[in-house]
Amino acid sequence: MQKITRDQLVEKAVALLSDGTVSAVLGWSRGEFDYDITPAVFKSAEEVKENFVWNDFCGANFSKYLVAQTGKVEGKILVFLKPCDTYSFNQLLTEHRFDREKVYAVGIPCEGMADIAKVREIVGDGIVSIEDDGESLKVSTLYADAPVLVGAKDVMAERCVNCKSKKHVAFDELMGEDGEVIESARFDEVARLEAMTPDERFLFWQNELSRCIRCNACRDACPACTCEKCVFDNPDSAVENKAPANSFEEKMFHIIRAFHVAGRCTDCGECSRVCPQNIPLHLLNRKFIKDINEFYGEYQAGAEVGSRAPLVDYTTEDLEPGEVFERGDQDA
Amino acid sequence: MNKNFIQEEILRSSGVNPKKCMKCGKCSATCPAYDEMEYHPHQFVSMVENGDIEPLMNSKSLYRCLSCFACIDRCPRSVQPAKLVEAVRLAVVRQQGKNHLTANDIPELIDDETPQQLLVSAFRKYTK
Amino acid sequence: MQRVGVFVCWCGSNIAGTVDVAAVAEALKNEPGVVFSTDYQYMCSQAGQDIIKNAIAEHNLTGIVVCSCSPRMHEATFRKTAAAAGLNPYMVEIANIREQCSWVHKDMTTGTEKAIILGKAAVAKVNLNTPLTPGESPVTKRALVIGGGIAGIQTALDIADAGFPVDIVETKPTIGGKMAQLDKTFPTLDCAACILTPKMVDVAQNEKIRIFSYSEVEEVGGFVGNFDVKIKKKARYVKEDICTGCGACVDKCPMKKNPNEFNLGMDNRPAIYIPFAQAVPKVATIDPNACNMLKNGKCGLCARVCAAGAIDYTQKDEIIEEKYGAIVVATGFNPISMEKFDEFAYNQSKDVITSLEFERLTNAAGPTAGHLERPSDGKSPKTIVFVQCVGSRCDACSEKGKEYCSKICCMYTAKHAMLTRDKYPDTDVYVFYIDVRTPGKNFDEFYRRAVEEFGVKYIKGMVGKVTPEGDKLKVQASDLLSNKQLHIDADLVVLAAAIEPDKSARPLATMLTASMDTNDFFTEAHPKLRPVESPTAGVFLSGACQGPKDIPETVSQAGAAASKVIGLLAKDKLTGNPCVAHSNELMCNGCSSCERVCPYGAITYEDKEFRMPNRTTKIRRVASVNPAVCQGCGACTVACPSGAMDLKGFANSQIIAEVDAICK
Amino acid sequence: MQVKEYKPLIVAFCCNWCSYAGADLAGNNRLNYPADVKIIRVPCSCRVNPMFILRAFQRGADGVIICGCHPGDCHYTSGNYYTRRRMAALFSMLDFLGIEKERTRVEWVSAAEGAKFAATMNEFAQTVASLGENKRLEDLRCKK
Amino acid sequence: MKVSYFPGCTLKNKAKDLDEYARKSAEVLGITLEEIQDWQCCGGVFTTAKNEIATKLSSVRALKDAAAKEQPLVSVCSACHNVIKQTNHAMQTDSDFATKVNNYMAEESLYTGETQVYHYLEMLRDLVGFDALKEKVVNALSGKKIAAYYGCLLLRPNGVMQMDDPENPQIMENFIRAIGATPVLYAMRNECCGGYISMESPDLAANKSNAVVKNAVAAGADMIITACPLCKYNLIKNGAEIPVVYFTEVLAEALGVKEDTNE
Repeated sequence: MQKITRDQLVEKAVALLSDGTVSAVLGWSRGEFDYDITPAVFKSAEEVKENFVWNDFCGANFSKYLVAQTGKVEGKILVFLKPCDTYSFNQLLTEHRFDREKVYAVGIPCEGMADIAKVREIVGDGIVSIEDDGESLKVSTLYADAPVLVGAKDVMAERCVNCKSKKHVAFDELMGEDGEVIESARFDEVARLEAMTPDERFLFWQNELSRCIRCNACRDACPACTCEKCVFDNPDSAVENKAPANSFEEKMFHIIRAFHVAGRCTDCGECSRVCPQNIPLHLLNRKFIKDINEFYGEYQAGAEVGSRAPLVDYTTEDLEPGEVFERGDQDA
Repeated sequence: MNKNFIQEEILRSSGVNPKKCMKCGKCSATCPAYDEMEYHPHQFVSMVENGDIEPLMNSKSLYRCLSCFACIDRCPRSVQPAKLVEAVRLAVVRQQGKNHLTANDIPELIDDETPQQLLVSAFRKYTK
Repeated sequence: MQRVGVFVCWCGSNIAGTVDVAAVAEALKNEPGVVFSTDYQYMCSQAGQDIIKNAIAEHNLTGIVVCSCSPRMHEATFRKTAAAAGLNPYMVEIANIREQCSWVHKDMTTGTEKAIILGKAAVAKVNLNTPLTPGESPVTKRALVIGGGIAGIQTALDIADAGFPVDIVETKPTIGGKMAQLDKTFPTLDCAACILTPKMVDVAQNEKIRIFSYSEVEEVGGFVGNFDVKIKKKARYVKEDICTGCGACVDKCPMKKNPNEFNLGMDNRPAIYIPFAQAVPKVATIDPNACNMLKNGKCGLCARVCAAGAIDYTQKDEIIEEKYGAIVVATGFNPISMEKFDEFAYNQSKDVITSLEFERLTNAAGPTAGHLERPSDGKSPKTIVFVQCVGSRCDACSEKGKEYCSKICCMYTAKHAMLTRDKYPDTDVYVFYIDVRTPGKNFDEFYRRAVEEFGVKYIKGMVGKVTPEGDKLKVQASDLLSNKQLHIDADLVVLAAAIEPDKSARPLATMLTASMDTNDFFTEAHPKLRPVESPTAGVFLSGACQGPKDIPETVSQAGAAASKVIGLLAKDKLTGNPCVAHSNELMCNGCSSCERVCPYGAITYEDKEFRMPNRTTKIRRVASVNPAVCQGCGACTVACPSGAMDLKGFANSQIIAEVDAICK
Repeated sequence: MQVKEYKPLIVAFCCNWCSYAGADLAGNNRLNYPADVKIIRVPCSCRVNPMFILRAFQRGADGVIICGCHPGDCHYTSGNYYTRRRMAALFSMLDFLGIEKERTRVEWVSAAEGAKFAATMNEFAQTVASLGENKRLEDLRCKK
Repeated sequence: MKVSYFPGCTLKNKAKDLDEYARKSAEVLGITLEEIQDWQCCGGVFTTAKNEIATKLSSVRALKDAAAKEQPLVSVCSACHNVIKQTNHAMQTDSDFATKVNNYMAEESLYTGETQVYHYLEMLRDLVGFDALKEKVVNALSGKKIAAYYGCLLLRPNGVMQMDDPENPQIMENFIRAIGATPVLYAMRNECCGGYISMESPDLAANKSNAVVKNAVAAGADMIITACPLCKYNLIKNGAEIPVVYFTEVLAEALGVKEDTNE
């Protein structure tokens, strides 16, 4: 269902490697399963030709990998950025997390990525292989006699259904056509929760967050969580906490994590994508984004390099913390 | 009609906040129709602010505003007095039978050169 | 593990009346680290302090908790006590069991329980205290004053008077500023030049003061006590030390028709010029945009007539680097442009002028030698209309003027009106006002004299339109009190233009990391209690750069700024507050979040090389806090997502220990 | 079995320059407020890390209040403006997670407002008491 | 290029020449004025009241028509331009008003102020360019001292009209320069001629118009140009001692198409 093909991307990567523009390529490679795509660094044209993967499961946002990889690679590194990735890319530049000169960014269009959980909901467990079949995915499972055809649109990840932008805000080169910022319905779910009673909300989150196993996947995939050392790993922080001991701990972890990325989170949705427990973590980030938009004016992290994140900014006319709820009461 | 109701209605339909006025009088200083008016632009502002609207509604001053918008542009406080005059005028002409000009009056008032624009404008300002 | 001593004060019955002090001392004995605990009637007394000192020695105490009155009362006392006994003063914590316990609670049980908890929190905190030493930094005993108007002049003179060297940087070829352009000063009507020029001469002759005229501040580095400043001395093509200011070159220069800035373009000056007779330094300057020699190498007349041989067409801009202990900003103000207010026909008629232009027109050294003449035809005006508040007090959305009151206009307009009536009694003088604001010593009396003795016609209302027609200015205005629209045929219209900070202030504020308000006035460290200090340590404010001000106010603020500078320069070393932020560079991401919230510009970044596994290294950008500049608010610690930034004396771990102790 | 009267535990973070001094003034004027309020001194309200607040709840606090200088009066010029934004966002998030919004508050108390300090604490303690024990954010391990 | 064109009632009757000159001149300048189909009266005066809806609908229809063609909307008459531009601004900025209008019109597509509204003078300045206009001039009006009379409606309220500095406008003066004549500056050029008050209070209108003409004459003008039929009427009716003509007339003259028009 992607408009751009693997062959085009491989051709581009090989060309840039061969003419010396870049000395490495950050791309997707096959993991254990067809839907289990893993980021990889390719150092040669041969590696690219052999192992580079591009399909509906290539959701990984590579911006974050630049922080580590730009320090490791001699010369430039090629990175393929989907529109949503470019926002993270800019945000990391704003925070001086990597050297722009060491990156050759190629913007690529994205038609939305698939969510394996949604595929499973339709075909069940035991997926053996998935083939892209144009508008649909052909899924073979251990338990079904014949492959099942699944509509690509039907299994599109939530973050892609509610895609906020098809526009690339950063790139050295663009493949395919650039899109526009989209008026998405991404805050609807937040609004739905806001409309609930506190008791209902508490139950909702208790149910969601209690599933957390503190695997830290959300943190490790998040392009805003690039700290050299996370406070939760730091014995001097007094909140060091490697694994949850009870229901409070993961709540604290997720609140603090969301707070730490508030104003910096580009809403790329990686946290929810990688969560093995399918916790809708992105809703916490979106709550902050929605609040910030409503309290302090529209702000999209990463839309511009160098913009000042709302929580490290202020005006003398800002609303009071108490007024936050008065607004809410009026709405209700 | 209730005095407060009219005041509110006028403030709402005009979108003007008379409290912003610092009583400098530049609106009246700039007004081309000043001498024809019983109540002047700055008085519209303060009288509406005070809810003293009845005299304004009965005054011919309503029909002397030329909609030249000079008071709007020159007001240092962005009060927009012309919008208040307009709102009070509408509050009057929207009442039954309160048209200030009727078609019957026209023939006497025009000449061969009168542009259509004049008739349209006058009707817009003087009638419902 | 610390060895903590706990000292519970009775404060007579102030504490002991509601808190069982012995029980508190007893309960705290069992807290971790506590090796000694006692109570006494008055801990702050000499005897009480001796108990502490002895206990430190006897029990080898490494930390002290005093349960007593507010730390705002006696924290300093007990720190000194500890220091006297050889303990680091920052190993002392106070549990406030008087103001926040015994005085607000009534019964003994409640009071005692709470006192114990507060004590526990203090013990938990002191267990994590580390000895802190205030940073010391040397002080460069030289001050920089930016701006050579009356504010800068007064500040420099006062600092020099205390024996410290001062440099003045002035962008114009001469010091003197706006005051040099004024005619008389309110409310005493003494002539501005008569009181200003002696001060200018004092500056020139003062051995402690150097003047960098025709110069600009290019770069500021460093911090309080240790600023490194680069000053660009623009080429004036005249050797300053040789020029005698005789003026022969000025007379001979053939390029005579250049607008004279000093007279606001109302007359002309040659390409080589001395702004005015009493200029300091009295040195000629060549305008490179007007000089034929500099533009196309033809002329050289001034060099030929200069007996001293001071002309140097090859002169280049020069960069001077100097160290300073303190910087005073005195960049002053300008009237705003009247471009957007053409209902007053400023751009259409030469006879519509600003008040500053009026000053020049009435100044004996001005373009008309002090005779009040219309700029258009030189006739003496018979009817003059003054318009107040042009561009002041505007609504924020009007996009035309300033929101604030410019403060000085009411008084100078009264002065202009009065002086005109005094000198030309047959002139009709109208002043259109919105409010007449005259708070100040002898100010309202002055304004009343203008009305009562001199017959100035004050009209409550505003001018709406000025129409130049023939040789008249038709003024259409409102008279609100008689409810009339007035039509006055005037000969001269004078606009009291709003004033705004000089355009150089904004880039300067960036260089100094000093904060500004939305109008580009410098912000003071505290609006009431620290009005002449910028929040940035070592940067002080003098004059209208901080807000609209008249001369008396400017001079008093200039003196105040000078005294603050003297207080700073008198120190050999600056002792900082040791409770400052510091960044753990191993954890710092270099993301700049902390820098953005720091009100003092105390945080800078550097690229540092770090060892990585397998003998590799990596260069990372990390924050470092200048302890001399940091004031210890802690805003950065919360902005820092990685927790690399922490605050000494109020560390994350210490506050969390208090929370834990309280919530146990 | 003895029924223990429920007393809410309230942690108040007070900035050193205004609110802590305001609390001292309340003391000087002998203005009563519940002993359940325990004050922690911080240099500025902007020193209060959301972690401190969550930690307090975790360890059993029933309410957390942050007091700072009035906006515009911050000793450090802008600290409380950051507090205002951070806490507006944080409290809204806690509410989003179903934590009763009445348990958290920011109040500006100047050094002259001893009476306001006492009144605020009385009122806040009462509000929190009416909500009952904090059950939604506590760490059960820490409860004895 | 093609633009949508809203002539307005007067241009079809008493001010036919204003219209004709405008069309001929535009042709020379490479601009096709496509008259809006079935346009209706602009409304004459913009009613500033937020709750006045019906009288603004015809403007919205014209705007919508241009939007459908993705063309800018150009008008010549100052009054039409003022009403259309203010209506468009209200559609852009007052969502309450826009919603009511859209509900009232009950059409499939919504309109929220997308159309770019130009006065003919703005079209000359921004779409043609005064330099390009200058090149097309065949009959430079050199030696003519022309006073531009803006009146009220082109410039005010400036927050909406955004044509030029409302107190010191230059657009007509630059236009005069472009056609080879000399502009005459005078302060009354942005003051009111009396407008529709000439219906009820001819004395006041005379008063206002005279002040304008007198000021222009004192400044040395030998001709006044205007974009407004009502201004022209008031100035002439009250005995202007110098000719008062539409700016399109001198434009057509300079471009050498004035005579064709009269045929």
